[in-house]
Amino acid sequence: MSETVKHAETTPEVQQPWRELGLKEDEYARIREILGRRPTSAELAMYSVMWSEHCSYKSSKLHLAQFGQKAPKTDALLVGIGENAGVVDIGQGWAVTFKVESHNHPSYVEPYQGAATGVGGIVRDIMSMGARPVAVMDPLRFGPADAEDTRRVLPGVVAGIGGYGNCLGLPNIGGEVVFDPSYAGNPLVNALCVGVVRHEDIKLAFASGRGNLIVLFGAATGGDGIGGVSVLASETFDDAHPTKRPAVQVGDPFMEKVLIECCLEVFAADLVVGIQDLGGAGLSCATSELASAGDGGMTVWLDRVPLRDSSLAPEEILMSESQERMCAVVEPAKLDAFLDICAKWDVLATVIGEVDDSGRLTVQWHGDTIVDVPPRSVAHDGPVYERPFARPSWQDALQADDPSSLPRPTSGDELRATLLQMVAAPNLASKSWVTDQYDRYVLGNTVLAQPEDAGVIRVDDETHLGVALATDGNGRFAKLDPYAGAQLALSEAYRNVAVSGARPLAVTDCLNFGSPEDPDVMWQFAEATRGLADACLELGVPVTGGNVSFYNQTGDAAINPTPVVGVLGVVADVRRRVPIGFGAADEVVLLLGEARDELGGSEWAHHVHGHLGGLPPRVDLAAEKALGALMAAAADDGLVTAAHDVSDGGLAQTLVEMVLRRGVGASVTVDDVAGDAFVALFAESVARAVVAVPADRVADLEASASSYGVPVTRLGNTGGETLVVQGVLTVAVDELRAAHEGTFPALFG
Amino acid sequence: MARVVVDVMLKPEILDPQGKAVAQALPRLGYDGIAAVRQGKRFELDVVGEITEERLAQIRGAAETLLSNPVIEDFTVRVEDAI
Amino acid sequence: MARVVVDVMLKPEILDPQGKAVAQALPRLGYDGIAAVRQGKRFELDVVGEITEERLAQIRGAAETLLSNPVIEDFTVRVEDAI
Amino acid sequence: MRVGVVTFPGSLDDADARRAVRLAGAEPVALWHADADLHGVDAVVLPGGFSYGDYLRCGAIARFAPVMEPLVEAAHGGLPVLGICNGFQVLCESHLLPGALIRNDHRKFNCVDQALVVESTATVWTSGYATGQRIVVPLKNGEGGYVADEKTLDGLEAEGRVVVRYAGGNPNGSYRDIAGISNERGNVVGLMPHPEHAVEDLTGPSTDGLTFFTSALKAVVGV
Ligand SMILES: Nc1ncnc2c1ncn2[C@@H]1O[C@H](COP(=O)(O)OP(=O)(O)O)[C@@H](O)[C@H]1O
Ligand SMILES: [Mg+2]
Repeated sequence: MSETVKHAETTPEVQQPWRELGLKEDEYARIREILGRRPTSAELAMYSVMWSEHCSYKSSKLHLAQFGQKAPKTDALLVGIGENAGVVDIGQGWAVTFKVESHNHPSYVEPYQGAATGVGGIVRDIMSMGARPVAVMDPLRFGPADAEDTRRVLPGVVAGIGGYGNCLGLPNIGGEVVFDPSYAGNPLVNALCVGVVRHEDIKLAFASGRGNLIVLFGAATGGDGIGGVSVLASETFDDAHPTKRPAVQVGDPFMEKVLIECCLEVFAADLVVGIQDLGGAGLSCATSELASAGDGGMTVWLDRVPLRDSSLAPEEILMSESQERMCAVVEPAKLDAFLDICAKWDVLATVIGEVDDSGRLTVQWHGDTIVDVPPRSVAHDGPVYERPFARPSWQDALQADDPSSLPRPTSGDELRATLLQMVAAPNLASKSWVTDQYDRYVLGNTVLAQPEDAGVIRVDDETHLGVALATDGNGRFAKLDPYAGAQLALSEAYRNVAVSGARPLAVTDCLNFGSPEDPDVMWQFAEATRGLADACLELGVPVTGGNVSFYNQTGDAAINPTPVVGVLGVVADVRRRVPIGFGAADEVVLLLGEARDELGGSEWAHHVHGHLGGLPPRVDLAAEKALGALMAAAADDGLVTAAHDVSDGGLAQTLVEMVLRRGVGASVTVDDVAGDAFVALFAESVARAVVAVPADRVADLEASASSYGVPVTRLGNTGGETLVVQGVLTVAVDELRAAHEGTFPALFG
Repeated sequence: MARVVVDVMLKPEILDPQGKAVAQALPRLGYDGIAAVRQGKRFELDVVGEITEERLAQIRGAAETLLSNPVIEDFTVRVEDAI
Repeated sequence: MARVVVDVMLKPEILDPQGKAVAQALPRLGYDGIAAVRQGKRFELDVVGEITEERLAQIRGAAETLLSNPVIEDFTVRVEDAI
Repeated sequence: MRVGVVTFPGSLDDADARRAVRLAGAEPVALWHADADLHGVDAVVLPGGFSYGDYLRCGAIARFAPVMEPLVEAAHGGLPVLGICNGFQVLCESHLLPGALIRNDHRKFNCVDQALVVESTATVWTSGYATGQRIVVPLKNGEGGYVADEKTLDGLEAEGRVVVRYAGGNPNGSYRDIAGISNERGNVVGLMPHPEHAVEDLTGPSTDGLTFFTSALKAVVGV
């Protein structure tokens, strides 16, 4: 039997393993104060997981508040930060919800299942807003491409993301694959999902209405992800605690697929009052959040929860992170209809609780009360830390070590060799080995997907309304200057969305950092959040939600600070989307924006010299905004047939990718781009894009560019089977392709 | 030549969606009385030469590193017979 | 309760990409002397009650119609032990 | 013409198949796996996806769905049936088509724009193509390797029942580059590539796939 509240009341002196559960002394004291007695073992379990870094954001909360405080004025935000995911109005009664989340550590332990369940989790977040998930993306970071461990982790992660996402029937429309030694032992597996919903169908996670029922539906509950709590469960019981608890969670994508269909039918029939996914902290989180967002209280009969493993103790059931489960709040009169739909999809559904007006969350176990708490105290009133932070002692030296002393290629032969070396670099090489393992066609609404700048999804067949999404994040830039680095991540994602012909609307972010207990890391975090919030304000795109992942480090060595930023844009007519590839010969190739001698943190310095130092490219949000406005107008007017932003690898990489996409060559001159050919080709200055324009529209584009204040440089023309940089180098398209596409197969088979 | 069989099964505490799907399909086809199904892998290795203790130890090594994923799976190795 | 094991293997004449991949990976990891590898499936069925000839015949039926595809696979059924 | 599209739990491309049917000028009818009735449709598409998670074997569990009973009977009677990807696997498991689909030889899921050659136009679903016509449609699967014994393969070739073959390289180890086959009568066709994903310029690599659906429409309605 589990410990009852009564028992806890009469035995205040019992020693409890709060420290083993990760609570601090003052936190435990606060729990006792809130309850006016010592917690039961089940209560202790609940508080300990809900007050963990992962669930309570105790180290990051203060900093994240800026996203709200500095939020730009916008009418587009229908649901902001704090819900399962933000919801953005895209017009015509449509809204979209999107969010990126991390599943880093589990993916290191068991790459396939870790990544798979990462996708599963973020998809449920989107479903809990009442939306139909329509696409996923996967920003990934690994150690060096040729490291033994990367060969273990990357194929497993990719197969897991594909295995789960493909089986759900969600097109994968983009992501990132980045290698850097700092991620060895700490790969980053972030997953983004986007969903679509009509305004009137948006659902929120709250349990209101006395007498309404709490229905748990989906998979049965097993002992997944409850390592810590098992300690507690075994301490509390006299009988030895029997079965082992699984070290990793295994996903069942088929279960999740039927869960999606089941939810959509339930939503369509208007059968739920509120809905909540079960993710981290399982039922503890779902019940306390539902109850505290509602207007009363809630009673849960925990013994009714269907179990996969009958040996689970109540503490463990409360904590279990078994996948593919949801919780709904259903009016009694609608229960039968709800259960019928679940039965149709073969989805297990059980009434496990009821909304009441007690103002308390109580949990019953075979007639005994084992939890009796104010729900808010569990879900929202967790501890908040003001972690100390300080600019690292090494930051100045790092910034002083700029790349100007690195030997640069000068002759045509050297530049040609550098170009071929760069297009084959793991960070710049073709990612098809990865993306060909993902279904990008399913649902039939994918207008653009990898390797395009942004993924574009049609939302409405009739009106051609659509959305565009891109994610970016450059850990090297953020290491050099976390404030600027976060802004550059936003800047790049914003640009990717804009050049595809979309109007950027809103932001989600996944902040991947080392230990917040290290003042250096905490400074990086503080700077990055401040930078991102400031830039969002300036670009007019609010942060709608996201995720923080701390403790990505091995020993004292933290990963490069890696804010991954996802930008969502709206495309009024997806038929006007702009692809990256040159499509026809004899079109004019133009560069929009300005190049500077900016190579700090560049892919060239990294790949050719293994160098990281100096300052990242200068942030120029005004120029980014102007470029975005110009591109939107150009797409509307059909002025450009192709557009591709300039980022990692510089102009050279942009041109190569535009040529390779459809095998249409180009001949350009870079004489007017920058002082010398090397800087012109490899500098990574922001707010730039290359466009292809039919000859008779060049004047229109130039006029438009000048009205937006965007500098234009004529580069040359499309056509032929080579990429020619006049007076510098000539490479056949086939040779470029071999270099660009050979890297991943050679590394990963 | 001898045959060595390596059976690899998910650890009992790990969810087995495949086994679950089979277990649910059986009664629909009229096969009742099966309480649970677990689905795993069976490897048949044709080993050249005689099976010595040393060879077997080697094969156990391969089973642990390549044929199974020790994080979620258990395995057994046994000599089937000469072929 | 008793356990019945159904082993399902691809017919010898059908290409087995997974077995082939394992066979190729083994020498790379330093495991030599393995002439061929085939990878198949192992099902563990927990059967309620006693195993009669009739039950076994039923399970063979399930193995033939559901657990294996006779076009490409062979199967064997055996009673492992009481559990 | 009314074309039924069956949804099994885990079907994914059912909505796409219905869209393709609509774009071809026919009326799509959603059929549910648990419904033992074809609702009088004039043809049926078994769509792609992961029916029952593709656990056990692709198509193995779906084959026993209630809807399959009338479907198999009707197919023997000449009802046009198109099985795409998972649908092809279901048709093989149901023995409406010979052979089986196994794990790709490279053991990875593979999503690519695939070139195909239409080898047989003597089926309900391919009559609108020219023999030897090269088309490009998406291919996306983990278990798309077509296998059968030599005798079966020789028989298929001799009877002109290889409907589409992979061109420009074999993507998955399929015997004799076979991408799709038909039954003797030519009313039942199964293929791994996805013609329903190549029906609009906006969302597909081509519109080459549409002809599968217009062919059937023509065969049934005679327009
Ligand atoms: N893990 C991944 N999953 C899906 N798509 C990816 C992944 N990695 C890269 N891509 C896609 O490959 C293309 C090139 O990636 P990248 O060079 O990072 O783009 P960009 O520089 O425009 O941000 C983009 O379309 C991107 O979405
Ligand atoms: Mg880009």
